[in-house]
Amino acid sequence: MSERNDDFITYELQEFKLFEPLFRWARKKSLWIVAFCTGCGGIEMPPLATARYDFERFGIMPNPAPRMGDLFLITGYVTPKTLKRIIITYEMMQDPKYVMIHGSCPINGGVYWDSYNVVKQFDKYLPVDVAIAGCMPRPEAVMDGIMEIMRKIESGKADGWKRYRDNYEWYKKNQDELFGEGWREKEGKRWLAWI
Amino acid sequence: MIGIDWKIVLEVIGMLIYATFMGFIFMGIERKAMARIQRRVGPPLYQPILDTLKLLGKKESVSHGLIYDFGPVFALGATITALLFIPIANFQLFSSNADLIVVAYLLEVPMLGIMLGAMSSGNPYSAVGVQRGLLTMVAMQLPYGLALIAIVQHWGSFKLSEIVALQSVHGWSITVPALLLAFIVFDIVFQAMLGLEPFDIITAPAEISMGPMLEYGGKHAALLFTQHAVQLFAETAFFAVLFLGGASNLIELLIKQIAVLFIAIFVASIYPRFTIDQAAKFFWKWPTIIGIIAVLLTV
Amino acid sequence: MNGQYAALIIALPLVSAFFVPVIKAISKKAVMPFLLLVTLAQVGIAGWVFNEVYTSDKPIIVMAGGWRPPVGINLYIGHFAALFVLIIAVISFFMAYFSIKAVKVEPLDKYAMLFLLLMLGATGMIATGDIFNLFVFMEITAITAYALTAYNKTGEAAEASMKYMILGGIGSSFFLIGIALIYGATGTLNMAQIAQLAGNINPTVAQVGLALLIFGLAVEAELFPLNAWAPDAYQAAPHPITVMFSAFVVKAGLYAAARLLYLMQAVSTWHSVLRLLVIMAVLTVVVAEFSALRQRDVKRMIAYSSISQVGMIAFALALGSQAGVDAGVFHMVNHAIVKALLFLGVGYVGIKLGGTTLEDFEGLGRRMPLTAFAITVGSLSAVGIPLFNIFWSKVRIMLAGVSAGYTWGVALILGASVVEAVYYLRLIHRIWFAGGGERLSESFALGAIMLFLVALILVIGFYPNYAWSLAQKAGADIFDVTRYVSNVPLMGVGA
Amino acid sequence: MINDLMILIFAPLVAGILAWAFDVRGIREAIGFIGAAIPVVILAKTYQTVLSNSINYTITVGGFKLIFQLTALNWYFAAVAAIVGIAMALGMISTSRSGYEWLFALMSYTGVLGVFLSQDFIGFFLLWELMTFASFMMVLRNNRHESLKYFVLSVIGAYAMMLGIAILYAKTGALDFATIRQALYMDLSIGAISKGESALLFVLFLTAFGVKAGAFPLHVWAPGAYSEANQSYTSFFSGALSKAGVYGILLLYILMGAKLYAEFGTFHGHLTFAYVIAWIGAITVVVASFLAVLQEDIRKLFAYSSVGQVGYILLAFGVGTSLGFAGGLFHVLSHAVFKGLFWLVTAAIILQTGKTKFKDMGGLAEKMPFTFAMGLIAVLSLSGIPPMAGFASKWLIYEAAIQAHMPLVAGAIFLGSGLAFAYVVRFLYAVWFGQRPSDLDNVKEAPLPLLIGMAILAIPNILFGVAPGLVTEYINKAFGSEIVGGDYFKLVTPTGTYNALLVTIVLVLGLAIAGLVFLYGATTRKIPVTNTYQSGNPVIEDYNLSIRRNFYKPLAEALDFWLKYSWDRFYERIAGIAEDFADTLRQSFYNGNVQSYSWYLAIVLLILALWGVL
Amino acid sequence: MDMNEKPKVEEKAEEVAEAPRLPNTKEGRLVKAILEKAPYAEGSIRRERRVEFKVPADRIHEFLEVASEKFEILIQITTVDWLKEGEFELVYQLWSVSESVHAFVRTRIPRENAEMPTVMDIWPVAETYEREAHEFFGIIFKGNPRLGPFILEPREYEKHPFRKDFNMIGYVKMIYGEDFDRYDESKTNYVI
Repeated sequence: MSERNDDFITYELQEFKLFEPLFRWARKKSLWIVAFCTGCGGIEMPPLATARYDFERFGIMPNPAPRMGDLFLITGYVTPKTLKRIIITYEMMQDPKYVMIHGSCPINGGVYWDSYNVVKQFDKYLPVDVAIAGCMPRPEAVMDGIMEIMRKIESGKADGWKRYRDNYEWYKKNQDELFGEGWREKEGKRWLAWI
Repeated sequence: MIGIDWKIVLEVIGMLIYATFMGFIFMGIERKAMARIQRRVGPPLYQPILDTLKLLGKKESVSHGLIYDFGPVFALGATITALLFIPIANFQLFSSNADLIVVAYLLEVPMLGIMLGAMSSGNPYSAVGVQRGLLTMVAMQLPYGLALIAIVQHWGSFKLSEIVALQSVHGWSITVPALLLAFIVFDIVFQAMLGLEPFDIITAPAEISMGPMLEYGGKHAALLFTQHAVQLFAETAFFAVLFLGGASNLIELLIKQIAVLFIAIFVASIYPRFTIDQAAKFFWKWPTIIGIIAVLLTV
Repeated sequence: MNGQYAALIIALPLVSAFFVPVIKAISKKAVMPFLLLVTLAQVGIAGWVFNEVYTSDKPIIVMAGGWRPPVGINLYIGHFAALFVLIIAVISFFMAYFSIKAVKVEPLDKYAMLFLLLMLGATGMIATGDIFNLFVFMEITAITAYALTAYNKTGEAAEASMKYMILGGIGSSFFLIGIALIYGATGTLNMAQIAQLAGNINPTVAQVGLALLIFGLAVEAELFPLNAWAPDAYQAAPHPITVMFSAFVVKAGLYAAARLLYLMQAVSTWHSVLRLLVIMAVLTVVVAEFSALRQRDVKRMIAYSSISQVGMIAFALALGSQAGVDAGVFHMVNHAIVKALLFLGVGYVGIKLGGTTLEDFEGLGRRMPLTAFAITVGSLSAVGIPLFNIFWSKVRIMLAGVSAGYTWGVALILGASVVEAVYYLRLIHRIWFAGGGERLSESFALGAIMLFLVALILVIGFYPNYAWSLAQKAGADIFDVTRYVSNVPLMGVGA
Repeated sequence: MINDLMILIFAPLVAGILAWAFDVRGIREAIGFIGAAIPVVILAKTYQTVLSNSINYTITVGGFKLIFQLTALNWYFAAVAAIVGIAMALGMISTSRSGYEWLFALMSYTGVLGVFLSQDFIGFFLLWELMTFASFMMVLRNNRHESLKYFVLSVIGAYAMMLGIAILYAKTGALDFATIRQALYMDLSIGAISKGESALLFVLFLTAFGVKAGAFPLHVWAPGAYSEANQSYTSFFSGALSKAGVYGILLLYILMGAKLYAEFGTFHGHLTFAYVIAWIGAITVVVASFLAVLQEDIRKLFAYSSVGQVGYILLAFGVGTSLGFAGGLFHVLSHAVFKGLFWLVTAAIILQTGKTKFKDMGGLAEKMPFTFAMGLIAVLSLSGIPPMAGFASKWLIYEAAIQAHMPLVAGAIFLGSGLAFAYVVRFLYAVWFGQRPSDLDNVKEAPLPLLIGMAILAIPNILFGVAPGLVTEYINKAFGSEIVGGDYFKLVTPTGTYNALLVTIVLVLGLAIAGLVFLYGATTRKIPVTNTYQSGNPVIEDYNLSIRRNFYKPLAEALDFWLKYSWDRFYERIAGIAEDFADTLRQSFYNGNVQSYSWYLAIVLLILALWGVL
Repeated sequence: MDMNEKPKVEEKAEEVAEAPRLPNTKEGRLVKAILEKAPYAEGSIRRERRVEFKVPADRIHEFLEVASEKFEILIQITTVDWLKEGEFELVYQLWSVSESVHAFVRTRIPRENAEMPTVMDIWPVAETYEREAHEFFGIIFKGNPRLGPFILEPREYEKHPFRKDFNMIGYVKMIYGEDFDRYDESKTNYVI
């Protein structure tokens, strides 16, 4: 299964010459969050949607489908089991996609620095655009992070997805090193008994 | 063959652009009103246009096969057709060539387009979404039909333009008591057609993550959003034409459409979601009984 | 003058029946071929008589000993009699050949003698013009029938023939009392003269006399309460004899009843007797059909079906209208052919596979295709499927029935024939689509007979005009009593 | 003596017998096809003459005068049967296994043509029985129970008709339609037929035609019979044979219409007897559609669906107005065409995959593209999507029903068409889309003759969809009065218009616009079915990604109150009771001891004696 | 998973004295009733609605059957790894719906190839807890059909990571390699 998955790398992207500035403005003003809350930060996101902070003002809408979403929030410690799901969902998202990690755990393992079950450095496996420090940053910090993402999109620097495509081998090597070769097939078979 | 007279072609193109734009604005109003009810600031009115542009601007596009692409295209095409057969304000467009039943059926057809695409995506969540969408449509068919029959029997004609003319002479349909009942029934059915709150089991975000539209991304989702916009405009116009006596000019039609929209929004922001068999049982209980009464009164 | 040769149809079987012991003395094996020869001759004579009657369109009157009626006994071979004598002869010829194959039980000469006497009795009942002579021939038929039923020497056969004997005996004795009453009232035994004098007999005597006559013949003609002996007799008798029973023995009884019924038209309470007969006929059809529904033995099932079809003929004849009688006669002809084919087929299967239960018929289509095809065509036509012969007569009967005002009767008969369709088609499914087996060899001659009967069915089915015209003439012969009376040269004694 | 009509009617039968005789694979297909093609040729030849006057042909058989007549009306029905017949023949070329099937398929073809053309009751009854028997033999081969259920019900219907014919014969003394019609018309004044008798006649004929058309209480045989027979024959079975029942109802109107009107008057402005037929049709539509939605077997689904669609035609005739007849006749054509197409598609699927249950099918769209395209056309037509023939006829029926102030009946049609939409999409999903089971990977496209058959049935779907005027103009000629106005592409009724061509053009334009928007975006990349979002779980080939079993479970739960009652079980119980009664009757009467037999004789003598005295 | 993993060591000594004079509260009566039926066990009342029992390892199954009449629900099977005493301490936490009392039933089993009879026959839910205990501590429950791999990654099968003697740091260094070495402070003297 894993080798078939690489064709999204070889597929050449669509370059909109004429409407690029318009699309960039639209991408900035309408970020859809893929509702994939890992770790303890998931509970931090709903306050953003409430009346006090209301990220919908900026056109941000939580959207459960990865195909439509473009902002991927990693909101807490990432275990290898969850990382597999994150990688698969990330690859399903369509291209100008951005990753934002909350809290210190994805950055450097944080509190679980010595645990066998927590990924120490998220950035090795998936490209990260914005990282927000703090052991679960407050909503204001998250809003600031979102502002940061918007500024990066505006200036064109939010190129996490480009980095993932360019050096996909490196990322793939790290992933296979952690999970072992052809881990998608093995994982699928493992859960077959449960379905 | 009808000679291509340029007046109609211009009118059609103008109407399409106007309808799409106003459709997006209606979706914006819908989201803004819901936000304001929850005391939130809410997105700008043109937010749906932004969303659609963003989706259209995606650099990558994925497809599960020919029918997966054909689904949204067919849905948008059918909705545009339905729109062009409704007499909008003073523009006659093609409404002289088709009557109530044809338009009612054309408004049903986009459902098939979406279902076609969703089914061919091979995702169980979208299959459950398709199943619920169809059951809702089946459930609402009887009251929907009864409401339409009540109108036709009262005004005695199927042609929409004729109904509008009669209403302008004898006053709006809702002034007639029997048709008021039909208005209520049609309003409940309208809620299900748009997939708003009490009956949004089709795209139940929490349960099956966007239902049928789960596998749609990039330009396919953009197509579906434009289809939803045009459908919103077409259905509100249809509602206005049937019950609120159509409009002589666009602004009057716009006011009526927004009034209808607000009824739907207020109902949507209050009610929790029906499960699918509750929805079916509900539709076959109260709306059908009211519909039968309305129909018997007008015969 | 040549009319006198017609008497041969009675004389030939009688004489040859008594020659059988002589032939046996010469050589045991010659008995059956002799039987075959006699029946062949009978067919020739009957064919000549049929041709004679239908071309000259006048009945042949044969006076016994030159005495003119009402003193002498006369044979009245009208259109009906000519037709049916030919049918009896042909079927007896076929059965004679079938007996060579089917009957293995030892005293073959006894069998041959009884066979000929049975044929004689039936022919006589149909041809006679004198009621006492009718009684004599009826007795001959009945007694040979009792004997032949018991011929297989099994316990079941003995019990069946005992039942047949008791019921037959009671029936024929009351028939004799009837004749006595009629003879006492009219002073004559000749049917034509009775028809003339029927008007002025004292009504109650005529009524009771007619009723007893019909009752006697009804036992022979298997009407509802009286046909309890029939299913056992059909099943127990050897296969060729069952064919003869259902093909013409029962029909002779029916014909006699119809003839007497229509002779006594002038009797005042005639219509009430008719209504009673109609009720009994409808009940026969319904009860027989329902009893056949869950039969395990195919031969008994077809026996029940034959009883119900005979009931339908009785219903038609008892309607009291020309259309009814024509339909009844047409159905008689069709039924004779179809039941002959069916019983022949089932009998042949019984011999080849040693039993006629439903299990034996499993996958017959592969084992004995020709017989299976014959049985399928037979049962399809018995059900009344269009392109076969019984369809036309059934339609005629229904139309006549309703025109005569018996709508409820027709409705019941139609309901019963739905039941008939069910069990026949179950049989067909079992034959063709269930089970299998290797192919057995089938005798060529029997196959030819079966194919001839199948061809006959299909011809009448596809183009029934000729058969219908025959039936109409025969029907007129029974119904039109005035013409019957005018044909018989009475001496005018004691008018 | 040999004239067109005789060839038209008996050619298929002769061909059938020949095909059964020469039971060699190549020859019998050719003979069978020729047999099915002859009627089409003759009908095409006689089209011109039929419009002006009628062709007659009479033969006397067994004392009955059988009259066959080809007028504009029964030319229409015969043409519908011919189209479906030729498609069936093509289908049978690839799916039939023995001469047996050719014989009885063509025999039923003769039966149907004869029924449509005959002008007297005996010919009508003879060919009706022949048709029933032939179709029964087709089903008997595969399943005894279903075929017996079918045969018993249709024989009860046929014998009810026989009783009706006999009563009419007794009352009017005639058998051919013209004189009966005349006699019944004059009978209005004389009153020879009482109210009770005409009610009895109406009920008898209604049962007879109701069984064949599969009306509500008598529809029980349809699912079993349609699914057990050879599938390409079922396209003819449900396409043309059910039309015989509907033609009968039309006949009822022609013969006894005036009499029934005089006897039963009107109810709320509709003819009472017509109102009864309309409601039977409406109930059939709703019940059959609900049952069709809940089916698990592809054949059963289409069986119930065709019962429902014939319910539409009954309903249209029940409306009683001339527009109702026009709608009904149009729906006869469109139903025959799209239902025939559906059955041929099913035949192709079953032939290639060998599966009949929805749960083992799926993802066949890539493997059988042409069959899928034909299936899609049939789906669009059945669910009544505007550019298709199905919509035009359904639109006419709506107009008629609502115009004749039958609101609840029109409501039933709405519900019926919604349900039709649901079960048709269920078929699409379960068979064509979704994940393909591993054992269906080497499925090939259907054989050529079957494909041609499907194409033949698909063309009229589109042709009469875009230009419904062709059919309505012919129907106007058949009825002689201008019922549905408008030219070839536009239907105009007193209260509504439907311009089919314009709708098609605008739909194409809309698709073009949407296509433009679609092409503007990034070029699409095809991905396998396992690349779907299962909340991040890795999906491998042997996950079951599609819901093919009980797709409409919630609807079944919502309806469980109604699903408890089934007419099928009710009839089975009656059959059981009848059989037990028969057995007890036999035991009680033929109980084998001579004493009771002689008692019976004594009883009869007693009756005779009493009779004498009374 | 292991909520109250470390009971206070010092509290164990004085418990024996308190056994005879149980207060006449609801919990007291409950413990007295169970102790009569199971003399080999010792029961005490920690506080209102909290009761404790200590049961020798071999009689645990019998005791639990006795306790199951009163205590209908098995909430959790917790394992404590006393490395120094070389023993596992299994704590069966029961909840009585009728009296709404929470009971802790403690047993001690030796650490090497620890064996325990399964309690699935009393409470079927025990299967999950026993699998978890087996996966993380390596205790073999006789009679539990599905003891195999449960929720850990394939890499950690049969490694029983929660045992005190499991070399966590070495294992993590082996998996995450260089990005784990980014920290320099030594691990020995940290106190959580």
